[in-house]
Amino acid sequence: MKILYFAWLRERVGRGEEDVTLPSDISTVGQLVTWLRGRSAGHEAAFAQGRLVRCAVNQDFATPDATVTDRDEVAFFPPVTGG
Amino acid sequence: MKILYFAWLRERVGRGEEDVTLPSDISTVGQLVTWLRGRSAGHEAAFAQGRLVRCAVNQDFATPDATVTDRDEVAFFPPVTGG
Amino acid sequence: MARIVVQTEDFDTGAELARLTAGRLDVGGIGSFIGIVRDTAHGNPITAMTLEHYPGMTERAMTRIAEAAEARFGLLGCTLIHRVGPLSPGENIVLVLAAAPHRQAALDGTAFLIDWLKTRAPFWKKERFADGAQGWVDAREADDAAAARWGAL
Amino acid sequence: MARIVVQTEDFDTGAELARLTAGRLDVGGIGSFIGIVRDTAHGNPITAMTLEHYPGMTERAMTRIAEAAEARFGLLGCTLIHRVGPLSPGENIVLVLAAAPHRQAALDGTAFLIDWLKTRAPFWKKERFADGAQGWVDAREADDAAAARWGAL
Repeated sequence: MKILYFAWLRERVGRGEEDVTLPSDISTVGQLVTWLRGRSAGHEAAFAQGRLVRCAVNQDFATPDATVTDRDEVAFFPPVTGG
Repeated sequence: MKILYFAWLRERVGRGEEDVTLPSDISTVGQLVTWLRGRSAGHEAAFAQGRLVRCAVNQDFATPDATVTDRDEVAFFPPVTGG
Repeated sequence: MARIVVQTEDFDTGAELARLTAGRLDVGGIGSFIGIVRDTAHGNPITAMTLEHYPGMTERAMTRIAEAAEARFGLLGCTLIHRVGPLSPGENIVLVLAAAPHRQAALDGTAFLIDWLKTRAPFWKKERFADGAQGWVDAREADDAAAARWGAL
Repeated sequence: MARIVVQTEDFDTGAELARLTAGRLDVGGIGSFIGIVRDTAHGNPITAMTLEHYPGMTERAMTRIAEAAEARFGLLGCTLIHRVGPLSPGENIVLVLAAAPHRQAALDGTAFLIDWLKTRAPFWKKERFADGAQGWVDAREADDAAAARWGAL
């Protein structure tokens, strides 16, 4: 699975992109976040303010209950501030 | 007094501007209109649709009860359609 | 400091934008409206339009509208350019620009300016149709209603 | 037929207006919004801004917003250009153009486009302050409220 991070999530994780192999017991965005938080102190810091983390699955906004598979592109980022 | 006409009022009166000497018993826009209507068939045609005639005294919108004097510039025109 | 212009020639929107923001860094948003001559009116083909106005009162009314918009929405500047004389379909009629620190004031200022311009500035349009007929454009009640939602000018 | 562009270089509003109306005579009004980098944020001087985005999703989100606006307001066309990368105060950030037969649709379409662009398109702004500090711009609840008044996208 391809994971992308943007803005301050990217800075806290320390990278903009990583490829992970999804454990078989993970099937939702919420479960994925819990699992990612354990990967490093940076990941933990990135996801600590859960209220400010947004997710997209295959480039569409997704909620914590959205399903994910190993073939998905999943991105995490703060609320958008363009325009 | 300088009287100006615009758009179809101008076309019906047959001129865009005229100088008139105000009779002493005329002191409001409404009285002026009644008096102007008697000046020609064109004037009568111009003011016949009273609901569609707007007035400005010295370049500010004015209502029929507004006072006028011989020194004023008074304009009559249809509802505006710019923009 | 509103820029108010009545002219027969076309305007250059890019140049007007540059002029509005020249030398200042406090503008966060510019709202704009451009009115253009369409080639039909109520389904009838139009070949030309002529705009008549009341010189003197026009600039006076436009200045009053601009000052009201600047005060009400805290605009940093605005531009109102209205063309007069003969125009063809596809040609620009009017340009409204409203500069503000933030977007909502810029957008609201733009709507306010064009709504009042359409109902309080002494311009009149005459259309020439493809069959040779000519007619003065009727004022639309919808325009009065649009302006009225801003209260009195 | 929306024109959607994400680019580092500046845009030419005059050229974009010409492009939007090229070859057509059914446009009666164009609404526009231009967003510009201000030199302060919450009273603190800013020396630079950097815009990051999510390539792919950005264009996808912008296309969806544009299609929603065209359908809802009967737009004849619209243009969304958003810059990314480093920007200085006074530089353009975003251009929204909405063309319609009449003014209200053009103005409403413009507001709809910028409101949703600000809340649904994956761009993030980082500001550098005069004292050297840097920080990501916080999303504003007012922006969510502005978009929400249009209902769901």
